[in-house]
Amino acid sequence: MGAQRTVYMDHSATTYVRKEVVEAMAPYHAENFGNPSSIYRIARESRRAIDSARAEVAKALGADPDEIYFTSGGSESDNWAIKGVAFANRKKGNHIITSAIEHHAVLHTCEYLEKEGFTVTYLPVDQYGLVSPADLEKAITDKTILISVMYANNEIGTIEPIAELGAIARMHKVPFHTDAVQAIGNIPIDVKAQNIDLLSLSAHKFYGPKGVGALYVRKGMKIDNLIHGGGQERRHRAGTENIAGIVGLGKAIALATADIEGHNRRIRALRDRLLTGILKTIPHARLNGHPEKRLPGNINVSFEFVEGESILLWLDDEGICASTGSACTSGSLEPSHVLLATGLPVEISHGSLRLTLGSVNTDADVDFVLEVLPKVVSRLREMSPLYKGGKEGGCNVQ
Amino acid sequence: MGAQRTVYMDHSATTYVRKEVVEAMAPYHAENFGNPSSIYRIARESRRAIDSARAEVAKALGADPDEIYFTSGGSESDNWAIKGVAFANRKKGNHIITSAIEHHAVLHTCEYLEKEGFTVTYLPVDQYGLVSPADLEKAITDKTILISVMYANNEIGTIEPIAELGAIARMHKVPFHTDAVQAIGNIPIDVKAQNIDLLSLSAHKFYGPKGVGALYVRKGMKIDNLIHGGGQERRHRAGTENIAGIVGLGKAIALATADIEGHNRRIRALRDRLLTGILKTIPHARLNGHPEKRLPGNINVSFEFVEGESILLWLDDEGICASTGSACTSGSLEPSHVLLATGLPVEISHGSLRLTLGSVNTDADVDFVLEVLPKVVSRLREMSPLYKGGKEGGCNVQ
Amino acid sequence: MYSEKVMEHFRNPRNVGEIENADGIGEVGNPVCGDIMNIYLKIEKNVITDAKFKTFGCGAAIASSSMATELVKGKTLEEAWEVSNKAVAEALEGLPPIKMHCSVLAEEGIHKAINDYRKKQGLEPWVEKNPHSHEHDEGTCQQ
Amino acid sequence: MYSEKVMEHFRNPRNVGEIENADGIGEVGNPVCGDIMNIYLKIEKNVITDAKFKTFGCGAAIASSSMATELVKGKTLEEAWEVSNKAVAEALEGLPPIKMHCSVLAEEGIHKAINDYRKKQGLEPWVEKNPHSHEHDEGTCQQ
Ligand SMILES: Cc1ncc(COP(=O)(O)O)c(C=O)c1O
Ligand SMILES: Cc1ncc(COP(=O)(O)O)c(C=O)c1O
Repeated sequence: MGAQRTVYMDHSATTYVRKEVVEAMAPYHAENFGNPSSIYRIARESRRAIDSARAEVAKALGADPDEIYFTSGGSESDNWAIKGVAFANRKKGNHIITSAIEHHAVLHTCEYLEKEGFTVTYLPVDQYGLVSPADLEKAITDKTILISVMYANNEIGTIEPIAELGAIARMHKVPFHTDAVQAIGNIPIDVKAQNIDLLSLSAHKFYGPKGVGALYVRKGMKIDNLIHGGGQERRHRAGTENIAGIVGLGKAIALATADIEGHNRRIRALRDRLLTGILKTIPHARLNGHPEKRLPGNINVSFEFVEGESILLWLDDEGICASTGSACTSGSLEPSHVLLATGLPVEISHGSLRLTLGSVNTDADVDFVLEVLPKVVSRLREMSPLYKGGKEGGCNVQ
Repeated sequence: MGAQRTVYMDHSATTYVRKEVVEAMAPYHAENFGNPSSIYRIARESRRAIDSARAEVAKALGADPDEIYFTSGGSESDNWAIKGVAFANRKKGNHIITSAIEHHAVLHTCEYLEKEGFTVTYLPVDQYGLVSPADLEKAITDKTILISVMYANNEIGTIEPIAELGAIARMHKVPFHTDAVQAIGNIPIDVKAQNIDLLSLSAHKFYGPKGVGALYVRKGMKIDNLIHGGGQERRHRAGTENIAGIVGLGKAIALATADIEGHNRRIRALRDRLLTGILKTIPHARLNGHPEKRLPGNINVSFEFVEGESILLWLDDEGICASTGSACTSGSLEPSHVLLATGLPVEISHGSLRLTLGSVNTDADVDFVLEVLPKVVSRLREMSPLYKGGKEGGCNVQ
Repeated sequence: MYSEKVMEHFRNPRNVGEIENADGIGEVGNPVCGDIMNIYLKIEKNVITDAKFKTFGCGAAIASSSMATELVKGKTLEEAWEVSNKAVAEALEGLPPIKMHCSVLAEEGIHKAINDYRKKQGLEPWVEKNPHSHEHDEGTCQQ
Repeated sequence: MYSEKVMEHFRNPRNVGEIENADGIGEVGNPVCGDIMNIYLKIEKNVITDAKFKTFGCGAAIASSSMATELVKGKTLEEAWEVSNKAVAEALEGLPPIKMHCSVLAEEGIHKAINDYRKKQGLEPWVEKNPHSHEHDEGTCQQ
């Protein structure tokens, strides 16, 4: 078949590295490659580059540079925040609160801790994917040592009431972590104003390189190391620094947070036109997530009577890159835990499609998807035993 | 001052990324950036790139591709191997054996496990830094669940008798890990023939990028995950893959292992001339590590009556990049645990210098160091209260 | 992830549709698990003269339905019964391990349609020789 | 990591050497810790007319010795006693936190040399006002 064009609408899975970032990284491969722990000139240059990237990250979050630790990405940051705080505070208590719709980097870490003797409360969400501050407040006990609620959901795009949740956590003096991997560059963040104690981010979600991220840790937090060894990152994260990656992260976050509103306005306009078009031309389609409190580029729709992977394969044939469920679990048969948590019936959740728009997308892209997608869905419905011209629901067959 | 030239002799701290590797990585920043967990064309291209890098690593080690897991570097690999095996086998026993001269990524991980209830035996080394197989055999108990001995030491370059140690571990059915971060590209490795169950490596030590490494885990090993989350790396290491880094690692290991003997011959010739020159022109200098069983590029010498950092600063002024102790601990005041373990007196270990030669070095570099270094040492000795024209040792002052 | 053959059958599935007054119908799968196959057979003198399907499912499920219906057309019921999930997967030039259950579903659909026919004829249904782990029963979708 | 001033004093240390028949000598530090400073003072009419040093140690140790000897030259003993480690570090335009102990060593060396002189004169040694944590005693090198 071979697609004539490529329409990339999977920016929540990962982004390309933008030109300015590739250029900023370039000198750190073959030239300024010195190990920043060393004493000589090229090593001091590496140290300076890392310091200035750290300052950029701090500025983007409203944090102090010495509250920023570089990691290998969002997953490591999540693991470190959760295991680090849990193990360091084990004497105080063994109770952790999180939500049912976290990324697996949080959920599977919590499940691991359950095996290690911790108790975890998974807060429910409403039909839009929102965690309720009242639920959080009720869940806190005197054994609670950590609260972790994501800033914005990677599948349905719902933005959580982080400042409110943070205020409750602070009031109860419980450390509050947020996985902001999907939020950076889309939402202005101020860790101090929002009472955030720990925050995870990953460069490849905002036009930076893969394999590098950061964890913000408010001064005074008690947290164990996850990766022990050399004295890097002020003795809190061992390993020779990924200088090129860190420089790329610094540049990318500076660019991504320079004009969040302008960026959002453009993306949101495209997104809204695409969404309206889909819901208008394709029957039995519904939007997942919150109608307003959602990431500007995120669309998550369910099409009854068809299965998501088949949609993706057809879209791929036309050059459209999209995903179903979360990128990490596609290829698995399990329906999305996020959609299920919002109360969507299992059988409908199998037919969900996520389109996440970003910098590269244009009006022409939107037109193209609106041309292709309805055909794909109706073609698949024609061969679906659940579809009887739309008169019968898919849920009660058999 | 401003150096006219740069002579980089700190290849054990890190290497520049070689041209072919930078080029191999280039398409994976802005073009082939797809998340390999996704289904569409550019994502499948990422998947293919990772598969072929994995095959290169496997080939370099004599392993199967599905025994190779990509990580963020040597420190993560060491942490994962040691904690992962320890926690997964806790029911069998709580005893770990390692050596006194491991990298901090191993030592500090072991110390952390001691706090978690494990018992660790730190095998001593002889004056050359060699671990004795007989000592290992004696240390094994029916509670021993892991043996970890490094392949080659990062400070003094000593190469351990890995095949023998591995055979003993296998005989006692204890998993055997080796930190081969300094060995790859310098020593031909065959994990099957050498009875290695787990092996850590890091790309930036063999002309690959920083922030990416691998752990080899023999099929059938029981090991917990270190970073939980998405299903990447066959569910054993979560996190969106650092594709550019992984491609760079694959290319770098293929190049580094293509002609180990040829590479070594050249480096060793330079190294030997430099070493002979140093020992001939500078009195009160001694070689640390083993005279023959050492990494081809490694020189570690102690100069009595002077302190290492001062030497480094002067060398830096002349454009010579070198280190003292290990790169990770320079800047700290603690004398090298490796040198102390070989029985070197503390006061002499403060005056040690590591020069590690690599691809970039030339005969002219050797000449230059031989011109500069004796002057630096004698200048520092002139202001040292310990130096009385060399008639008195530094150890018994006060 | 899929072979060219799978993609070819996914893009151009053979035998899509229903057969009116089919002689045997097999409905397998479960919407909760994300795949349902309905197999329709036309049978004349113990030979499958036509086969059609309707499938809700992933690429592998659609390709497996397409291939399975192709494979049984023209075969006697005894021959068709022997068309295993392996045969379907092989004809598709392989399926990813995680997708092998789709070929199992296709085999089960054919078997169910044949037994539906036999029952309508007043014959004993044949018994599965190698019963699969029936991962699609009872709404559990374990692999 | 070091300021330009530190590097300048490291590269061109002032007052290197010993003073024959020095009036006061202060030997501080410990080779086990990686730094030893010997301070030599020439004292005339309660004024330090010359100061020299010999140091085994890192860049900061050498620069601190150089700066400290510079600072006390020409001062009365009372004034010289007041030259604190902070003053040395400030004159060097700062030291990395991990290297502050080098300036402490320099202060201690001066104090010890002054008291050596006082003892030789039959005077009471002065008492340290702000005793430092004496990290260099007894072979422990804790920061
Ligand atoms: C022997 C040894 N092990 C582990 C490491 C850690 O590797 P990395 O810095 O890539 O995490 C190093 C180098 O720093 C090393 O030399
Ligand atoms: C919300 C969220 N958290 C964590 C992660 C993990 O980040 P990474 O893949 O960089 O490890 C992701 C993306 O994969 C994400 O979307």
